[in-house]
Amino acid sequence: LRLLTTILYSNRDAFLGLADCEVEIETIDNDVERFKLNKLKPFYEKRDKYIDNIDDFWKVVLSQNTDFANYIRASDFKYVDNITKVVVKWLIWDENSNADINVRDFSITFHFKGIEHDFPEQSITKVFKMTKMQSNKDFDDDDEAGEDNETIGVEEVLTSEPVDIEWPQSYESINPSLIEDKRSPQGKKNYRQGMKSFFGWFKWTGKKPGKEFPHGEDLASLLCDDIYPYCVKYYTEAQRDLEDEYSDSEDDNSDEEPLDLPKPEGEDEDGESDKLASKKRRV
Amino acid sequence: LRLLTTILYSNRDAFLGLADCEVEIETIDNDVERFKLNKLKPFYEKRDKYIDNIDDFWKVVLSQNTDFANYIRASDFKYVDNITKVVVKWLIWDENSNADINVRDFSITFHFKGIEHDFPEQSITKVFKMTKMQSNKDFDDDDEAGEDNETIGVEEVLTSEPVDIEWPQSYESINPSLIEDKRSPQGKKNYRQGMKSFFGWFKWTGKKPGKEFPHGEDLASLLCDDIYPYCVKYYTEAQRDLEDEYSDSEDDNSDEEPLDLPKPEGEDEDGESDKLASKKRRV
Amino acid sequence: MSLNGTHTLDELLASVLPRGHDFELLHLQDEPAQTHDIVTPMPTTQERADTLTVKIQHFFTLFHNKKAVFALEIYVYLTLSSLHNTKLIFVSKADTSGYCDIKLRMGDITKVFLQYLISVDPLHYLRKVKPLRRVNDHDESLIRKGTSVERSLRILAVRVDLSPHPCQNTDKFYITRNDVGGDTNWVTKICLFTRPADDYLFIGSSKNAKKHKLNGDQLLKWWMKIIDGLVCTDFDPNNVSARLRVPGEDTGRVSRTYLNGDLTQSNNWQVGDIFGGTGNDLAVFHVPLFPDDPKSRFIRHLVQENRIMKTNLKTYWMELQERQEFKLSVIVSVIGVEGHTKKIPDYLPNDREIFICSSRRQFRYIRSYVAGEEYDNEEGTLESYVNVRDYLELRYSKKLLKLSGTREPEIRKPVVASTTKRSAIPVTLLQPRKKAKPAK
Repeated sequence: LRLLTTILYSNRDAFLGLADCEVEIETIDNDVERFKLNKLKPFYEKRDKYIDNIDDFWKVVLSQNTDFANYIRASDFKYVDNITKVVVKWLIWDENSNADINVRDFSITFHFKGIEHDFPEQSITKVFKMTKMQSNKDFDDDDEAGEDNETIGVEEVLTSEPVDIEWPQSYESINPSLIEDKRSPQGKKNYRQGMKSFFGWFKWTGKKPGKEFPHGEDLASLLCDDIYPYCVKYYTEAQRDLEDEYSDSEDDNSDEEPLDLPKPEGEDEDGESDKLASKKRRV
Repeated sequence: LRLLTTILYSNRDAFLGLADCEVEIETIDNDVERFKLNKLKPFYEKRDKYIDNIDDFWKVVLSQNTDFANYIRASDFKYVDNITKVVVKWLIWDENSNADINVRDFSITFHFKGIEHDFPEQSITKVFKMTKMQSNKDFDDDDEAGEDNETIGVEEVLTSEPVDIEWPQSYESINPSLIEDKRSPQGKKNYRQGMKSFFGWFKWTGKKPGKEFPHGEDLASLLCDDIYPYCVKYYTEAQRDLEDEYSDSEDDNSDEEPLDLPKPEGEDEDGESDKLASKKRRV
Repeated sequence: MSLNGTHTLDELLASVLPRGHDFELLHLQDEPAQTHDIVTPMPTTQERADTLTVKIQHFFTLFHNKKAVFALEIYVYLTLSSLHNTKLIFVSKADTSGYCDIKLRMGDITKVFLQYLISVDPLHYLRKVKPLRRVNDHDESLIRKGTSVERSLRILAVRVDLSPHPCQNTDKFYITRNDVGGDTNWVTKICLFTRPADDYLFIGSSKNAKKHKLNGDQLLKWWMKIIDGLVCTDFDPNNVSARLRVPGEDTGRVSRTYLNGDLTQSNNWQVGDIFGGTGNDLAVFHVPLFPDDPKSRFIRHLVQENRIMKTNLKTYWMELQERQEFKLSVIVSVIGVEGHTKKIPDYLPNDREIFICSSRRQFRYIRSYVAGEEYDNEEGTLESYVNVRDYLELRYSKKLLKLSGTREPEIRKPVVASTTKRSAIPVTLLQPRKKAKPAK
């Protein structure tokens, strides 16, 4: 009996120890992130100075990116094309900042050039912070799991504050701040169209799901984790000489591949190995 | 005319400057990787001591992992179940190592317990290194593109050296080193079966595509980038009380989720925003 | 009308759209691309080496009152070899949104699109074809898919100095054919797979109460009427085969139920399919590989299970019916036509009626404004219109094709058969919609 107790005790300590490890790895992750961002700060400053000297750089990058296009309406591109500069800054770079700033907090700044009679030149900065929020929904398997919850019901999510941006004149009818009649079908429709436009995203908070720009946090993450770091790659992809080679992104052509038929017995084994190769690539 | 010349000159320097940035970011990535691995070394040592005290830890992790199962034959699990310990070590941890060691070079060590009359207790270590290799194939669109090539034709890939491992007795007929008759259909078939088994993977080099264990580098990467770092997560997922909560991360349950039905006109606009939510998720 | 008397797309469509109503059309065509044989050839076949198979995707969306009401996706496959030249039209998906304010004859509209594609000259597609494998000539001055970012930037730096910008000659990277050699007498084939589902292109539209859905039997009959109509109007009756197969049903029953003359006017119908083979032949050499197609999926499944060289056609059809994809007792069918058309396909689409995309990516991008939208209420159908219209205007200064209906209203006679059910259109395949994962 004592032996059993010893083994169980040993197991128990092991589980507790691993639980401590889970906490420790988060600290390590944060330290690594901090180290990385501190290296990236001077790097991005230098890189962005070069980018400033390339005409239409951001127009090319944002118009080519299909992920980005998924978030906005086609008509928004008239204004997105007028973005001359995008800058992402991580809040820990700010020397004055609180030592408790989450390494994942950041701001995105857009510089727009103007369109006469339609849209003024302006620069807008929107800040995003990781915040602990009460989780309203039941915890269930369909959650995009992976958030580290202290207790079920609280999760750390990206939130933001609404920022003012001058809307284009051509969007007057769908500008939510200008719509007086929000009750009629047409009024509601216009309101929603406005909220779904790129300009509606600047109002996004992350605290009113269903009542504001959908997936606002995903658009923010796309810009901060993907487009801003890899913008040079995306720019060069769009410069490829053969238009149908523009993108590396996942063209799933598995439907179009010929079948790997097993070779009849007696021939070399390449066919067999290759045949198994297809097996490994199971979807 | 002079003004035009200034702008063009600036563009050219900008491109060259960005080209230098591409080189620099690789150095930064390596430094970050080095920093991270140096933090992880003591962490993994501590963690693995706890893991040693949990019975069947690796058996649970490896048998539950669907990605891993894709690489090996079902009969291999009899022996995989006997793995008592897996350790990944990055080569830069070795104080004696060359300063030029690639941060991505690593070794994987498996400790097997024995099966009487079938399989001996043994520990095997296999080393993997990033190596520059001439690319033989024609470059075409079906390539899994994305490798950064200095020039078309050379790429850095994972390679390894074959290591000796004692095969199970039950695998005698398919053990490639024991097969004398490699010409007959049966002989070839046995040879191929052996090469495709988990034990065949220990011979994998990455320099003989089509003639050795298929996708050997992917199995190595799976162990080093995914299974070893996240083994505790996989273990706990497998321990969930309800069997139907055993989830692979990529179970696409979108077919099973209830639909977000929009509310009819006159009620709040939650439904509408949710509706657009799906659009954002375009394939 | 075009020079040689063939109708343009807008003329064809207008003839089946009600007079007094205006419509707009999106017609996208993908970049023609070389692809693999439609049917896996037997390993010993010599023909392989000199066969060229080209695949082209067409996507049509019809708009009325600024709303998307009908969409159709079709693949055209051209097979060129020294022995024969074939043009195969594979109907992939057709769908209505259910939000049309007026009644439309969807069957006639579908038929007209097929007639249009039947008439298109294959040479239209062969002007510029993306090959399977591109020439790898190590031309270091070109920015290609495998060119590193760093290298691309250095190339761009060099190009800045060259003024004017040299045109990169990229012709050698494409296959072009100005003639098709061999037999210019094209064989035209039509294939489709019918299976009832809630929606195919207008995802969520099944929630729309106004949208009619057909069950398997009604769907089959709906398509049979269209295809039979095409056989009669467009094919040479002495040179056409029309085939219907209903997996799970025996020949006699299929014949009695669907080919008894009530549904079909042509005499060329038989039970079977146009890819030949008898029950004992290996299925793999007689089943085509189409995108998003359950028959093809099953073939690939058999490869994975290592049964592909052991499964004959008889077993294949039997097991196909039992696949999980199909609910029990749902009627699915395979319809095929093969023959010579009455008129040689020599129509060249004009710029107004077609937007030829320069890449698959561009094609999918625009297509997704329609197919990626949600249609569980009317807003999706409005959004898709606005996005398509704005995008084409902004990026390409192109407008949707405008048409006005010319068809006189008819007095509807009471009918017995269910084939004239109004405006419902489902079709073909259930494509489970994958949610793209959020970027990590």
